[in-house]
Amino acid sequence: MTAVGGLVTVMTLTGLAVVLAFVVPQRYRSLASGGASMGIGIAGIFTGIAAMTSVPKAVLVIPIAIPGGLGLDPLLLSPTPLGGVFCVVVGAVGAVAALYGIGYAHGPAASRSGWSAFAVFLLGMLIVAAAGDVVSFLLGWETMAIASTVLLLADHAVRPAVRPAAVWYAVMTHLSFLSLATGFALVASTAHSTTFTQIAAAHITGPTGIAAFLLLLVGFATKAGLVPLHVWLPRAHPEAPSHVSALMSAAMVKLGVYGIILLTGTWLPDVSRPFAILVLALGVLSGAYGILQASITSDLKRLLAYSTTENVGLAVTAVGVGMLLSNAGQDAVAAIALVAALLLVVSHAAFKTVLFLGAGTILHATGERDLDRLGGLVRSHPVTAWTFGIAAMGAAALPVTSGFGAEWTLLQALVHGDGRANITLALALPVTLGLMALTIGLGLLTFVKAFGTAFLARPRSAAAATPAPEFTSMPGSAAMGVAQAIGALAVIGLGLAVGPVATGLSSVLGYTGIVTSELGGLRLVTIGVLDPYALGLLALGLALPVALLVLVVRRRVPRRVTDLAWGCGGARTSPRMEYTATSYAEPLVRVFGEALRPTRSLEVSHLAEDHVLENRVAFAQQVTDIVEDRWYAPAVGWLRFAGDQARRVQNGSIHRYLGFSFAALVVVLIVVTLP
Amino acid sequence: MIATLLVIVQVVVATAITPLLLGVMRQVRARMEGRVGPGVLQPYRDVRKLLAKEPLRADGSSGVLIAAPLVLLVSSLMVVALVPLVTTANIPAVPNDLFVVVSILLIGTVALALLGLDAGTAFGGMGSSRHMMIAALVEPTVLMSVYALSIPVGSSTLSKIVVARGADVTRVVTPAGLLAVVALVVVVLAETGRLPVDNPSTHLELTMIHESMILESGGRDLAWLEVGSWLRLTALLGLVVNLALPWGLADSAQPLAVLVAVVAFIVKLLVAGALVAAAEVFMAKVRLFKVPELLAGSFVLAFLAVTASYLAG
Amino acid sequence: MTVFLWLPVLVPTVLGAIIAWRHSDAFARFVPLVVALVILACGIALVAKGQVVTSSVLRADATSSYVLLCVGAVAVVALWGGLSAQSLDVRSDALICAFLAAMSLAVLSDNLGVMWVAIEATTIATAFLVGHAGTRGATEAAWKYVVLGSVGVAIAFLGIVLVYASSRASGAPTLSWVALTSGGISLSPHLARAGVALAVLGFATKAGLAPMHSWLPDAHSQAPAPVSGLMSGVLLSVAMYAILRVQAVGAAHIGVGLVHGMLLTFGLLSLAVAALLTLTQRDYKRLLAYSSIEHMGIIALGVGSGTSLGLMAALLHMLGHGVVKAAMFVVAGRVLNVTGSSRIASVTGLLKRRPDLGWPFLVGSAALLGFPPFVTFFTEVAILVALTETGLWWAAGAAALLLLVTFIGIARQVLSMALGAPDLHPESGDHALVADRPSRFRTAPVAIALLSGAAISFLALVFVPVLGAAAAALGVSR
Amino acid sequence: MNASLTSSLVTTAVGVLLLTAVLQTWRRSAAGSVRLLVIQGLALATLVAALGASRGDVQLLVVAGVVALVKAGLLPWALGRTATGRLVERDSAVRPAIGLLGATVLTMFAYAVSDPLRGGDQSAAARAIPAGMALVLIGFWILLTRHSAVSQLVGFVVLDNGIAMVAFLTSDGLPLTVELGATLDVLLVVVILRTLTTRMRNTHGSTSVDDLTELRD
Repeated sequence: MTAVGGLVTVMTLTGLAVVLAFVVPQRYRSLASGGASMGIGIAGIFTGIAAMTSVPKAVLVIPIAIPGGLGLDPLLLSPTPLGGVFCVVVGAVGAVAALYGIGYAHGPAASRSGWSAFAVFLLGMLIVAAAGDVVSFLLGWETMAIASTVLLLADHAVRPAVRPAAVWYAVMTHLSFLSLATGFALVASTAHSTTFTQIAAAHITGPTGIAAFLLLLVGFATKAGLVPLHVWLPRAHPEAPSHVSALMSAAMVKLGVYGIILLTGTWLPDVSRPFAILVLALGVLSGAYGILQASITSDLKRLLAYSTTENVGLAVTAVGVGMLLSNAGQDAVAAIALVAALLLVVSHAAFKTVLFLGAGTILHATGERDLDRLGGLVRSHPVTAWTFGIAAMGAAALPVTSGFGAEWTLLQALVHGDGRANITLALALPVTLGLMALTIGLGLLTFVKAFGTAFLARPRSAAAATPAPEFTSMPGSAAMGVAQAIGALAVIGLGLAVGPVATGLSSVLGYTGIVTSELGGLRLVTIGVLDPYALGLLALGLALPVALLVLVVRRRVPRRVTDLAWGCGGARTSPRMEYTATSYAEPLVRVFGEALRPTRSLEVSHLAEDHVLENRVAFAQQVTDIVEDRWYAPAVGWLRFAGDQARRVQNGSIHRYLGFSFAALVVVLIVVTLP
Repeated sequence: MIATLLVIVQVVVATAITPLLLGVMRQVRARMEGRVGPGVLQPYRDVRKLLAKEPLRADGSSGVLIAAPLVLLVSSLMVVALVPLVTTANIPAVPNDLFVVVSILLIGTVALALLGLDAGTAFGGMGSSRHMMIAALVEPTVLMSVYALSIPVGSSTLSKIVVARGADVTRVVTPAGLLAVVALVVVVLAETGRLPVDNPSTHLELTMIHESMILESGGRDLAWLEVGSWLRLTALLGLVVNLALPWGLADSAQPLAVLVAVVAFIVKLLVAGALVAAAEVFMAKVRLFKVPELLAGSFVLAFLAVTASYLAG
Repeated sequence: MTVFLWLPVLVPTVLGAIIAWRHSDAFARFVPLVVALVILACGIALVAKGQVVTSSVLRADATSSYVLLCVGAVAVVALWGGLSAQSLDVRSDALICAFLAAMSLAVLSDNLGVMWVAIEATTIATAFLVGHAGTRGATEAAWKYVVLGSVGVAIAFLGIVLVYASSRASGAPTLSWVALTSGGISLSPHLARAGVALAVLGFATKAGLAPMHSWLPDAHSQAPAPVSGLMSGVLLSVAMYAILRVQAVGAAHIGVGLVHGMLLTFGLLSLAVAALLTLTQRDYKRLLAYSSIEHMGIIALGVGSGTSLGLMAALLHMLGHGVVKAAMFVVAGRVLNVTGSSRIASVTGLLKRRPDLGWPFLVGSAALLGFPPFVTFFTEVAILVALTETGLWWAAGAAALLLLVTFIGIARQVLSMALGAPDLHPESGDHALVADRPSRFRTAPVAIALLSGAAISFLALVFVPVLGAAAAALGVSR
Repeated sequence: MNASLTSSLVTTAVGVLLLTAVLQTWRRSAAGSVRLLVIQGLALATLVAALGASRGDVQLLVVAGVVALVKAGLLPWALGRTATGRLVERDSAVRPAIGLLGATVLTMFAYAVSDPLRGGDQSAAARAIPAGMALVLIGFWILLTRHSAVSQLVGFVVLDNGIAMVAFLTSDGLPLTVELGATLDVLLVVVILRTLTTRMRNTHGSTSVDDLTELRD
């Protein structure tokens, strides 16, 4: 399949999915439309692979109603190899999410509009990844914005929180669009063309270039959910249906990274050079801040949303490191950093899909996404527990999952950057490494907490104690499990195949310093080797004697099951005695109190007859997003104030209105008489 | 092949010596506190006793109860195999890359933390939470200090670092090298649950970290946990010792060299263990929320080591 | 061909006169729609013909044919959608006919004076339509509309007088647009400058550009839905068309700097007014009115950019905005019918309670906010590009910022109306909610409008030559 | 008719127009303003007639007749019917002194901005252009400062008289069709506003535009 054929297939299937969503009766709608959506995803994968491998550039031209040749050319879809990577990511995530959705989607998410929007959402993302010019890029960008907003609205009638989430999401998305549109307008009018090849060929510099760079960076950073533009993520992801959250988090935000890579590497490389530190800082701070917020939240989907900020932050960190190193002339290491960025993108797509799907299953089974009210699901939901666990390992970057290989590559790039002759590098690299290490450490804690409190221990609420079964006789029930399993296999598979994957990605970027080692591992020439298979063999070799020992001992001393845990004498009392997700994070809230600024309240009410004896002590602690409180809340207040003040303009007095016209007349008369 | 052989020797020696190390440390401490002490071989007897005892499994706990101790044990064995203790040779496909070693250590950490959460007891959760917090906060120091050590060598492979330090004495005493090693010592104490971060011999529930996570384990489960944790101590302490005194390690399979290396390692390790134990006598466990200060301090040391390597090197 | 020139003016006049005279209700209801269809057909015919057609004072070139098509299309949507059970009375139907006739005349006349008369006639025709409800609010709105509109248009008249006076210098004074823009005539520069500026200022009042916009929210919110749709969808555009004509005169004699500067200023001011006043808006019909101000501001910016790209995008935006806005007013009118209140706070859960109203409302809002695949998306991008192309990056930046604020306002209000559980306001008469189920015949125009708002974007084969010719007719070529 | 007579007639008419406009800013009662409007209309008609006579332009003389009929007859009559109906409201937003001062300033402003418009033409007609502009601005001023609906109408008519004056002085009026159309439009606007005034009295109980503040944000 050529890339053009793939794109045409994608569009056809999108149309089919929409039509099916409208004509197929409710009972089979998810199957029909979801199946077509899977087809879109698979076609997207093929498109991407074709784009990554095909030498002649595929071009699909779609005319629009505004005449071309005036600085606004017709829509041009011509995926580059790099765009192909993102096509594959979007397609794969989309296919898995659609498969899951066949079983999961219910209520409004399975309505006509729900499935239509899902298909259109996929189409929009693929258009972005395949766009060859400004207008089609923006077209895809806004298509995915509107479609994802519709999807986000699914549960609006059930949960009032959906509306503010949707407003935040829509506004931040529009901020992203408008800054992109303005930035692109600047670039396009300087290059006298809207096609990306012409823009790249124009070698734009100067103040226009800087302004365009900053605008585009803001646009992409917003979509990528980087701090301080991340505020929509922790609101939108929890409220969307889970397969949609997966799609948003694992695929959509990646397009922000795609944009940043294109911006710094292809469109405005000369301008972005001095801003390497800015990009790096955005990435590093997003990583640390995102994971810190994730580690202390107890809402599972909010946790995953903040973790998305973290992971995208790491990918952008890699881009920033690559820029810095390339500025310093260390191109070989810079290439490794950029490959690490792509690896991080791919691996995050894999594990975050599974995590959100797992969260969806939990939500489906218990109606809860608050970790403080979950627990013990490993017994009723083994498949979800396994897949979620594997994905959590990926998120925590433990060997030999996908996340591990990616972060290892980035760390290698960091420590092999030579800061001896370059004061910027000498300071930036260690700081980056330190914050990144903190990020990794907190990530570990976060996912231990998420997995441990959701799946292990005892149920902390009635809903968690009696969850809906994992598999039912409903058609499509198996689809959820299969989708999660495919995702989990991908997490492991990407970890094991890190060599070929990294080699493929580096060839996309045109680098040669990364090869596949003899055993199929990843070799960074002159730097080091990471061989998951050999590591696995070593582990097996060491596990073998242990296993033998276990077998011997087990035969001699059998295990006894008791109905009581010890717990230092605290026998099986109420599950309220258990550590919850909130208590798990309590030490962190204390340690990072300065950065998190939790609000605490302590209410003590005394007995009526004796004011010394306490009747009831209520303690409440809340951690809000400090960026939101400090930056966004005042902005919202200011806007509201401005809106209120502006109402004076329209106060109903006809004299005031006439006064406006009169003033305009006087001004125009004066202007006219001026020479 | 030779390298593999050497690694096997290293694993066997280290595993065999580990209970002795603990025994020595406890005995030193007992004597300095004026107690008789159980003797240096007590840990061997403990392990044997635990293996013979019946393990319990509380209703409601999951497979983690059984799997986690084994995962900890295997991960610790892997660390022992990867870190240059007796030999600087390593299996070509699995170089003892620092980042790989750290992430394998983390697998053990995670296994322990999940074990703590598994039974759903208050103390298990508490221990798990604190354990993970310390692990998270230690992470920057670990990576930073070895980053500092890797800069002069241009590689994050531990054996290369040790070899390079051994080849050039001046490297050992550079400010950067010293700062990094001191930082690493703090890290090791935190990672292995020694004073002043955790008290391995405490029985006060509220101060426990490591102990509270393994409360529900008994019999062989507990044996795996104990051995696994001890092996971590051996590996990390051995690594620090070899970084500080990078001599005597075998890089070939000559029987004499290997013998010398084994003896040198045992001596260095036991002495270091005794020193740590002696130091612990004079120390109190710090409050949990003072631990971050300690770790921040060690992070600063490591950071200075890095910048010193760049700017002064 | 000249028949297509006369039909749009004569048919509404004659039919309007007939129904005003006969007072027969059954017949009258459908007359405005028939008239609209005639105008649309003539517009299509003229556009398809693609040549300049002249007859007496009437003249259709590419620009006027295109705008006539816009008038017809929007009128069809608004009037078809407005054929509700609570139809307007016969007098109103006659006035709508007069209104359409006046707009057709304004678009098709070659003479600036006649154009002015026709535009002033639109005020006269719509005055009682705005005040139709007879309530305090309606009377107030009508008063403000007529006073502010007439004063504004009077200023435009002054401008036209001055332009006419300036043409005396050439010996044969004329108001013919063709004569004024042809190279053969010379205008005295000072008078022409003042005349053009005042004419633009005056017509800008009618086009709803800030700071002369004040009548617009009142009038649009008080008029019956189809009339609001017509006013918002095309009356503003017709006024903008007048500005385009005057601008072309200016371009031919005194340069474009003054007019473009005015349009940029008005455009940005309009965006600012719309942005700030949508933020705390409490009435959804006013919200739509402010959105019209916003879109006229965008069009003004497109024209003010001075590039052919900007001009074509502005022309296309007129059509896209007009059709969608007419549909939106129709929907808003139905919402008002079923809820009995135009307060945003009193409408919730529209998607659940009345999906047949909620979805069009949401989709239409998306179109107004400039989401693809609606044509507004492409035109807004094109106008931003056009602005930066001529170095007006500051205007592009300010416009983007103001568009964001407008987005915040509109998105918040629209979502608060559309979303939510259906039973939040049980007291607000649920019986009314099921009473008015419009037939498929009356929901069709909204769907058609929204679909065509999207389809226009990709009808390159149709619109590229038309827009090119329209821009060329205004003297702006590639 | 000789040139000097034309010139003096034109000058006198212009003077009368300006004077009545200024007086209108001074008068408090709407009824008085309407009476002044009759004088203004007659002056305008005189001006047109003088111009027409001097050029021997019959068409212009017809226009003069129409102007006299509409501006001095129909419009004041339509306004007066409303004005006489129980209308003795104090309706100026500013004190008469300020109103007069404003008119003075606007007249000066009109002269300042109109001067370049003349482009060096020194004829009596051309020199009268600023007066026309002044009338426009004063009309606007009346609209701005008056509370009663009728006074606002008066302001609108003054403004329109100003425009007509500029039209006649600069170019002997517009083409007849346009001129008639424009006159008709203005007449209709005034009729509509008068109807609205009646309706306003019914709905609001007064004809003060200050009561029209229900529609606001």
